[in-house]
Amino acid sequence: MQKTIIEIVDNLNVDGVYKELTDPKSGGICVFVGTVRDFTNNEEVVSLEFETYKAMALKEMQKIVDQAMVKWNLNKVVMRHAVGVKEVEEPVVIIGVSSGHRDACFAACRFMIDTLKETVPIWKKEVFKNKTVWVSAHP
Amino acid sequence: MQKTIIEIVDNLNVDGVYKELTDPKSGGICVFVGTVRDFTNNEEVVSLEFETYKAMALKEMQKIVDQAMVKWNLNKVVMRHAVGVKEVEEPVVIIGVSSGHRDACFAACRFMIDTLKETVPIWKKEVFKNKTVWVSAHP
Amino acid sequence: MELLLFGIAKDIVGKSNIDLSQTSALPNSVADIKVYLTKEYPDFLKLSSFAVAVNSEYATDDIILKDDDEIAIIPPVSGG
Amino acid sequence: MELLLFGIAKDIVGKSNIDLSQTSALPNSVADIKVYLTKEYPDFLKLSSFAVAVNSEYATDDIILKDDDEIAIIPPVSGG
Repeated sequence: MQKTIIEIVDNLNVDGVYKELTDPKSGGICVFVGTVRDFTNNEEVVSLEFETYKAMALKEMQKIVDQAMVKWNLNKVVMRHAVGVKEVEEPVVIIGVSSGHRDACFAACRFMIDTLKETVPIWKKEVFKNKTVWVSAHP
Repeated sequence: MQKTIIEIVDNLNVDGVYKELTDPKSGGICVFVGTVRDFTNNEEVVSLEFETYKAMALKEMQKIVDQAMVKWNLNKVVMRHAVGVKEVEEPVVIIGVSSGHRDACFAACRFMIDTLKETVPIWKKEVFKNKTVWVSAHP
Repeated sequence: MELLLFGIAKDIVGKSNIDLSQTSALPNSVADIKVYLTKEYPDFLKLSSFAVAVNSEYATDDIILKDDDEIAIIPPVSGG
Repeated sequence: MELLLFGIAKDIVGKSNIDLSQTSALPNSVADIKVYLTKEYPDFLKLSSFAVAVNSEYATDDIILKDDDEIAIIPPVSGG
């Protein structure tokens, strides 16, 4: 089993991720799944639409994973983001980390989702009943 | 689907946990899985054996979950611990948290595993090739 | 009055429960239980600590015991 | 020299790429790209910010462009 998996996919399979992260040297596995929430600022969300500059996004994801692997001495990492239309309750991103002790997997998992949101060229459009909004585009 | 699941079981099914945690009000799901590591202090581990005072353990687990639900306003929680003999790479505990935003699910998940390790009457015996050790029993 | 034993406490005593009604003087409080155990089984003094639960709740030393209480010795826990 | 557009940048320009060789003066640097865009499409000035990537790496304003570079406009990202 490879140590790191970095992917942009149309559909996320969350259940398979645990198998990708088990490791005899690991005592802790931390998985974060970002999902589509039904309301944003009291407005009902119909769906989210994700698009990406894929070649660059994969490079930026790789940088984040490389940095975390070294900093926290991780055993395995999965970073997988979905693109396309996602409806309420559907998963859009999975960050999975497997490490010797739990401090490292919690800290690395949090670092990776926070940094992904800051640097990886993926864009999210919120679709409401009467309008669409590119998230974070405007001040 | 019930909001909280608290169980002590013989075998943990990790893959099913995501389904138990999805919620239309959730934007983040954080899952911690504790697994059996191959070495402790450079000694090869054959297996871990868990036993519990079940009636009391379930009460203490409930207290932790109740506290976290209120403090972080969580949508769903799963706390499930295994007992019996567990081999290297097998899961022994799952803490799953589903919340509106990721701050809450990370913080609550970490609080719950830390507190479980401090207060819930479950005992772990490390089985090495030539000896067994009740973890934390002696100074 | 029965005392439940778990983990290393079970190993120290050599069984999973003790019938306290067989002892010469019935313990009156949680503190008495601790005195009884460390006197009869000095290996309890070697533990990092141990707690007593009464009716499946952690109990402080001053708690007075009733005949039908479920009492348990809780050596240092190590779940997770 | 082609400019790739994503997210709101695509909406502002109305297409997913611009052929810069059709423009009157080819941009020389990343800074030139930003000047060109905000002049031709003033809605770029309303964005929180936007970055430019050259060959799929974030590029600073002083980077000089070559004819075969892949250039992309990166409006504020919002993955996760």
